[in-house]
Amino acid sequence: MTAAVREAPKTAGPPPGRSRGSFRIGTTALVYAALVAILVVGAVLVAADGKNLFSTGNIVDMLTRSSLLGFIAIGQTLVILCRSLDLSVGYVMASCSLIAAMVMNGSEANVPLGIGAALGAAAVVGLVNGLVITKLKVNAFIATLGTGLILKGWLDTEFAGPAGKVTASFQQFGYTRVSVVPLSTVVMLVLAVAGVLYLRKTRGGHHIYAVGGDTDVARLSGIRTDRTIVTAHILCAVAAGVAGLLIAARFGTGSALVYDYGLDLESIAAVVLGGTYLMGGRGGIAGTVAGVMILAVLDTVFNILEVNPFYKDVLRGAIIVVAVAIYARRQLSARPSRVRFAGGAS
Amino acid sequence: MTEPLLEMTGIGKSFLGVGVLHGVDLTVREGEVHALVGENGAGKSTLMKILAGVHRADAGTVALDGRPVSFAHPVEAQKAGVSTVFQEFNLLPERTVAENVWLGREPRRRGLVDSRRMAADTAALLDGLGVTDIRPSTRIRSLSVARQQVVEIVKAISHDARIIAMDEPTAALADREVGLLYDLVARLKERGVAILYVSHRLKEIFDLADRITVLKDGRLVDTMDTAATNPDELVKKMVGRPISAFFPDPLPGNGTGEVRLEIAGGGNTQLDGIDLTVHGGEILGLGGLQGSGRTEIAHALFGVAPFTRGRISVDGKPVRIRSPRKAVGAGLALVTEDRKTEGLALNQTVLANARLVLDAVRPGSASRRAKRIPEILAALELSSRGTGQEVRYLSGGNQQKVVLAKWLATDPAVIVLDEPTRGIDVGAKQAVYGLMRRLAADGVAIVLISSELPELIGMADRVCVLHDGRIAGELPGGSAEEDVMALATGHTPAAAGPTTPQTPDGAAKGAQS
Amino acid sequence: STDTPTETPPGDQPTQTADGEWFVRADYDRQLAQRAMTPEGPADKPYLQAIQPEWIDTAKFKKDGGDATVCFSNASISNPWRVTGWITMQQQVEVLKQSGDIGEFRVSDAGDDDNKQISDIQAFVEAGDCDSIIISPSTTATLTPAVQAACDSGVPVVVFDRGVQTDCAVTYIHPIGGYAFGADAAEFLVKNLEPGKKVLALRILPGVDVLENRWAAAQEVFKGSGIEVLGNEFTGGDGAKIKDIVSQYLQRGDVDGIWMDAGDGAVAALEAFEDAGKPYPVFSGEDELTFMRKWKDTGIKAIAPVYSNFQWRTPILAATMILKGEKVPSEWVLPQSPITDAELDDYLARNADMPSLHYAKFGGEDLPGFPDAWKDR
Amino acid sequence: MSSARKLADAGRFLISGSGAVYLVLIAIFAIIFANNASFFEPANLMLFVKKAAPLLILAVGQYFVIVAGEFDLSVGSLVGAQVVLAALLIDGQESRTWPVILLMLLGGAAVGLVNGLITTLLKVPSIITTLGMMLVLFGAIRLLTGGAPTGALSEGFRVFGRRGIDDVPLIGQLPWALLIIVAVGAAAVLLMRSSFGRTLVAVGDNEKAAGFAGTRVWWVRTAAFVLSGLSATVAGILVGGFAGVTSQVGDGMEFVAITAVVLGGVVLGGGRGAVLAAIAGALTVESLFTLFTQLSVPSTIRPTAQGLIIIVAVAYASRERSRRHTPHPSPKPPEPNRHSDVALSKE
Ligand SMILES: Nc1ncnc2c1ncn2[C@@H]1O[C@H](COP(=O)(O)OP(=O)(O)OP(=O)(O)O)[C@@H](O)[C@H]1O
Ligand SMILES: Nc1ncnc2c1ncn2[C@@H]1O[C@H](COP(=O)(O)OP(=O)(O)OP(=O)(O)O)[C@@H](O)[C@H]1O
Ligand SMILES: O[C@@H]1[C@@H](O)[C@H](O)OC[C@H]1O
Ligand SMILES: [Mg+2]
Ligand SMILES: [Mg+2]
Repeated sequence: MTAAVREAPKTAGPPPGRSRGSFRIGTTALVYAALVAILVVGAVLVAADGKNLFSTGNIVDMLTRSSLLGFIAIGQTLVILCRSLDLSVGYVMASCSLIAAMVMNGSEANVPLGIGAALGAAAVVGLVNGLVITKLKVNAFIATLGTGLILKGWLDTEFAGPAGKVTASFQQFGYTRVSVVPLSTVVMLVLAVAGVLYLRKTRGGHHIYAVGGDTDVARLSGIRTDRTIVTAHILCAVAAGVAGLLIAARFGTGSALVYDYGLDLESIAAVVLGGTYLMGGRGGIAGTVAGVMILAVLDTVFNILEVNPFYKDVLRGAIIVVAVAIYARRQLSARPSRVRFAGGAS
Repeated sequence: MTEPLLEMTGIGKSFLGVGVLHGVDLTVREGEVHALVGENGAGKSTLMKILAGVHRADAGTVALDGRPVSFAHPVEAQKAGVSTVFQEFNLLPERTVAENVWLGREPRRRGLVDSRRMAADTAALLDGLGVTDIRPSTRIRSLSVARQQVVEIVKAISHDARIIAMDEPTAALADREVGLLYDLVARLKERGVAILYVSHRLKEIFDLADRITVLKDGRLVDTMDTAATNPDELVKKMVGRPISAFFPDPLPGNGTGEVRLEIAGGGNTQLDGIDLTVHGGEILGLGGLQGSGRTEIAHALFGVAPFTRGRISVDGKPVRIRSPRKAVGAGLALVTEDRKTEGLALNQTVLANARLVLDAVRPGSASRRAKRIPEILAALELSSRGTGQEVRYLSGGNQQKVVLAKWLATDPAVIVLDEPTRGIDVGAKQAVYGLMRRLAADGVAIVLISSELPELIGMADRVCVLHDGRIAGELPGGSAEEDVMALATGHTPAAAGPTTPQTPDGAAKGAQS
Repeated sequence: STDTPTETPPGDQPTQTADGEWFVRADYDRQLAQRAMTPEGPADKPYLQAIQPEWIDTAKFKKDGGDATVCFSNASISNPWRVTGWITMQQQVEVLKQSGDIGEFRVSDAGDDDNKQISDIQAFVEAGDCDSIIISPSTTATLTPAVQAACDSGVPVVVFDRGVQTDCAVTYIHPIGGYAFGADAAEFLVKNLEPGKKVLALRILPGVDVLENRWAAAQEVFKGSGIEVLGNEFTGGDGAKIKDIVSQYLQRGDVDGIWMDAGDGAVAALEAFEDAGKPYPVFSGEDELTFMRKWKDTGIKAIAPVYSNFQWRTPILAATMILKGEKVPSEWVLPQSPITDAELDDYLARNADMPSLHYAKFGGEDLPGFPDAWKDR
Repeated sequence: MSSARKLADAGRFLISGSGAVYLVLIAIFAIIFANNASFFEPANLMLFVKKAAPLLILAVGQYFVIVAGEFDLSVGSLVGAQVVLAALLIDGQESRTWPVILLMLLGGAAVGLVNGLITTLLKVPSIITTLGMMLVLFGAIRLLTGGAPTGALSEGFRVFGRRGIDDVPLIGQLPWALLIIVAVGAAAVLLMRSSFGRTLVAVGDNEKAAGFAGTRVWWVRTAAFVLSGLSATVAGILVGGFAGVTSQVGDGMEFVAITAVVLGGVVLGGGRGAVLAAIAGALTVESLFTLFTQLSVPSTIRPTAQGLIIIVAVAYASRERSRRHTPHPSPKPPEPNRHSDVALSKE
């Protein structure tokens, strides 16, 4: 109750139970601490099972699992930072895998075209999402759910199964490794770094934080808030498109059914696990990458320990909540920073 | 006499068909401080927002240097040299000072944001204004209200503004900190910058303004030289009727009944050794600088950040107040410092807000008790389109009346008013003062927290002054402002020299929270 | 380094014609013919029988000393059919552990996520200590590269249920197939309904090849039979959707027959008739018990096409045979025959204490765990 | 002429933002009618009610949570878990019907309580809390049943979703589902008029102000989640009754419910919207699904139509809303006019 009163109202302003210290560094550090903790615990459990979590195979496994979600979560971070969200990513991913595979249709010559077509299509969906949200003033949750459904109908109608065929060279994207690091992970990390730079070093990036922090302030400062949100959604969709390319590379073909993988909600979970504030304006991609890794590590550990698939769901759900609760705890305990007199009765 | 820099003529504006401005004329000259005054809802902010390009006027023209202009967006206005410090804060709490100042105009090198230069330029601006203790890399949310106000102004001048419009820049500041603003205004004048200054504080207006324009009900009443007028005349023009005595005299029955609120040795992380007693029918004033802990006392008393030491008793009964709910139960009421974030559910109706406490704490009898609300609102002379109107459409003063009604509906034994007249007009202030007297007459114990010394001294029977979380001393009502300031700044009354609010160093000290 | 499969999958997809239609005449004809053939193998062990087997030598995979590490990449256990089969498989494993043939049985479940299953398979290959890899692919085309990679690693690979587009696996185990399933159902309806009668098709979801084949075959059978197909609706197997859709068709006229591509939710469909006070339709479901019991109670005219659930035993047995160097069929086609009125009572008796959503032809009666393992799963 | 004015008012309300949902609803029913008048025969309507009932109930629960400024993504799995659990525990035995129903209600309340406490006391965003709960319930129930539902519901249990009072003049059968909706709907409306309802909305609008006014914000929000959990339970009882047990029961219902509530003009983020409108939203969604089957729209393309309609309807509503709050009504408000919303929302 008391805590509730301390909280800021959801209109503008700082988030509930914020600390007065510098947030982003703090939390990102915490997220990586959590990642390390989970790695350690996982390694111990795996060792107890007579196996090695850090065997080449398992490292490759962890990294591979992280890249697909990674692409989507990086994009999701951008939209969440400007107080939006995207539930259509799964459908975008599916569509792009199909478009890429069909345009390539097995011929090396068409690879660039295939990639371009897929990402172009993704950008268009992102544009539509952005415009529906900004111009038609439809809440992002509904808007992206809607565009997702629209794509689903198209996919179900047009593709009663996998379609198209990528080339041998393109499949490298899904299978090549630089020692233990899969190419897809390298690309994911490159995208992450690019994202971090975008947020830190470009006006567009700064404006994303402004719009997420307080749209009115941003607008009064001459920021084209609509354009910022639209851009974020385009980038998010394109990131999902890259995920679609990875799917195509892994499958050798495009598949509609991948929209059922639940990456929409999982990516949001990853972003929040990464310490980004759901109401926008605070957080970043560095944290998201850690959030993604946490989920990937869990996946691999569960796999090695052959945890019952249903038990997996229970654990994943519980761990996500607990982790986020821990961040929140920490933020609460961090206030008020100003202490004049030692507390406690006397 | 310099020729007008800004000329607004025949400005008209209506919202939803309701006229808010009617043919208002306003001229501002280079290097002058031009005060814009009027009651709540007179149209001051609207006029400023038209100048700033937030609203577009329905009628009339705006001319800069004789050239007609029409700003479609604040940024256009800024490019033309017109900057505005809006009534509401326009900073991003999660971003740094520099990022806020240059928001939307981040300097770039080879396409990328040049953080270093951003910081340097900000530092330069701060120096230029003699502000020494704000770092460009500080996050806004860790700054006190006063410093945030300074950042707002730095942001405004960073556009090389020729006109800076300030809408109630001191509303959130304690008198002590106003000095810092006075200083800024002086420096800007030197640079030949014209300042359009909206305030409800007559003292400031007469301290700062060269000329004063009075609005009433969206119409121009008069524009006059400050030298040629005086507070009484000004108030008369604003309110349209003479204000007999600004602070109403105590009513029969005011004064001291038996003790209703007693705090003994109250303390927590922000406060220590707080001893207070308030009698029925008495108004106890709490003075002090920004950050001195007045709001903390209110919060502690109300269970938001409870006392961890000491005892509280209401009407002789010891009470343990761990939450606002308990506080209300114990017969306390708190009119919070910040209407919008702590006082009102802006999307709800006047009635819904007015009965919120009843609904929250006395669900059983809420509907019955709520029947009194219309008459309470009437007594407060609320002007709204009925109790069904959403409160966010009301002007500041009227919103405050809704907050008051909400608490009066609970018949409190003790009512704590934290900055009750912040940003409301003389008319509304009078209403609030009158109300306080009537409540006192009914035997309610009142604690008044105010940063406006005249108000504090004029209304309180006793004034307790806080300094850094402790009670520095107590003074009788009607004491001299100097004595209060002395205690507030830590001097003893004896040693209290002429600490006038204006001194920058004093200001710096005063703002240390 | 790279994990890329040596040869990329063939573009043309056996189960799917170029234009994305799920009908390949040759496969269709073969499957329909196979229904009539008598399989080789022990009569009392359908899970060891094989239709038109082409026995291949597996000597090169021979591994002495038993205690083999068998790795199984499962698409999912996300529907009752797979849950039942999975239990049967585990029971079979127990037997072979007792006999010392299998030392460790390593499993990863992809939860219907093709990409995850590819990683799972890669992980097995990376681990390098699997003596044999069994794969139940989630989707035919998409899993092909991963299966290829598994084959390339040199361990014997066994694929079952849904197929892949490479024959690199030592053996591909499956019942006759989706065409047969769909045809059994459709033919029954055609036989029991005069021309002009109306049939409603209820389907789970689009894009799953085994299911698409079933529908493709049905269309082929209905074609020119004079049966009018009122429509085909995707229900996700959700009873509420099924009941609502059927009810609405009933509002607008009679429905004389129901065709389903999988039994899940058959009962809900029948209830729609009851609640609408309409006579029961001629019905084709699956050998799932709630349906079969309802069938018994109501005495409707029905058939239970079967997608032999006992196939889940075979891969384990096949894997051990291969590791013993015994011959196995390169494509192991298991028998698949629908349950008819005549056999209904028999199968209900045999599964008397089995729970709902259990599959009658699970073929585990002779396993030690029977009946408890299936009864309280 | 007062009746004429009433009519005009009704018209104005319908084209207003909050009326949009009713407009869509009427339109859909009109098309259904034109296409198949027999749909409006009492028996068929009653059947529609039975089908729609669960979502309507779910929408009521989701409304409480949304108007308080939160989300409940766990209701879909909760419905599923409840039905499957009921089958497991009842196992076809009539005598167990009522005890199990009681147990389900307790369970639903408990789930809501956990959601609420984690969200309010541990400060976990409700999207995450309830997403976690969704996963936990999904897995837990399958762990319990070994992957696929076992047991069976009793006839007595299924009565509520499937049967009704027979031989009622005119309509023939009066479904229990209908009575339950009416009861729940009425209760919800009264609740929203009560002090609790008012504080609930206030909390959604400005929790800080509500807190200063003495509201136990954590408790009010938690109560909203409990109500959501209970309504999911009732929804479960109705679905299970209507169609029996299948392993997919409840799948994706959470999104449909949220969509329905938003269609009803309830604002995500809290503080605005009426519970009746939320119910109307749910009715709209269900009638839309019916429309698709009636027009025999190919199953695969339905999501596309659904998506388009949702977006258009919500866009229309929000356009009308911002219109009523924007000083200068103009189809495409220029930049500055949107500021006046700014000025307002802050003033
Ligand atoms: N965006 C708006 N939409 C509708 N009415 C508005 C809007 N902005 C202001 N008003 C109304 O216009 C009138 C003038 O408001 P304004 O804020 O200009 O008064 P003010 O002089 O600044 O009052 P205060 O001293 O309280 O700030 C008030 O009645 C207010 O309710
Ligand atoms: N540096 C700080 N750290 C923690 N909380 C602070 C800080 N500065 C202000 N606050 C909080 O902000 C609110 C404003 O109160 P403040 O500190 O200004 O004391 P005050 O005497 O009430 O001053 P004023 O009444 O002029 O605002 C209080 O609730 C206080 O707890
Ligand atoms: O998993 C599939 C199952 O759902 C269906 O019923 O039969 C074929 C299987 O491949
Ligand atoms: Mg104003
Ligand atoms: Mg204060």
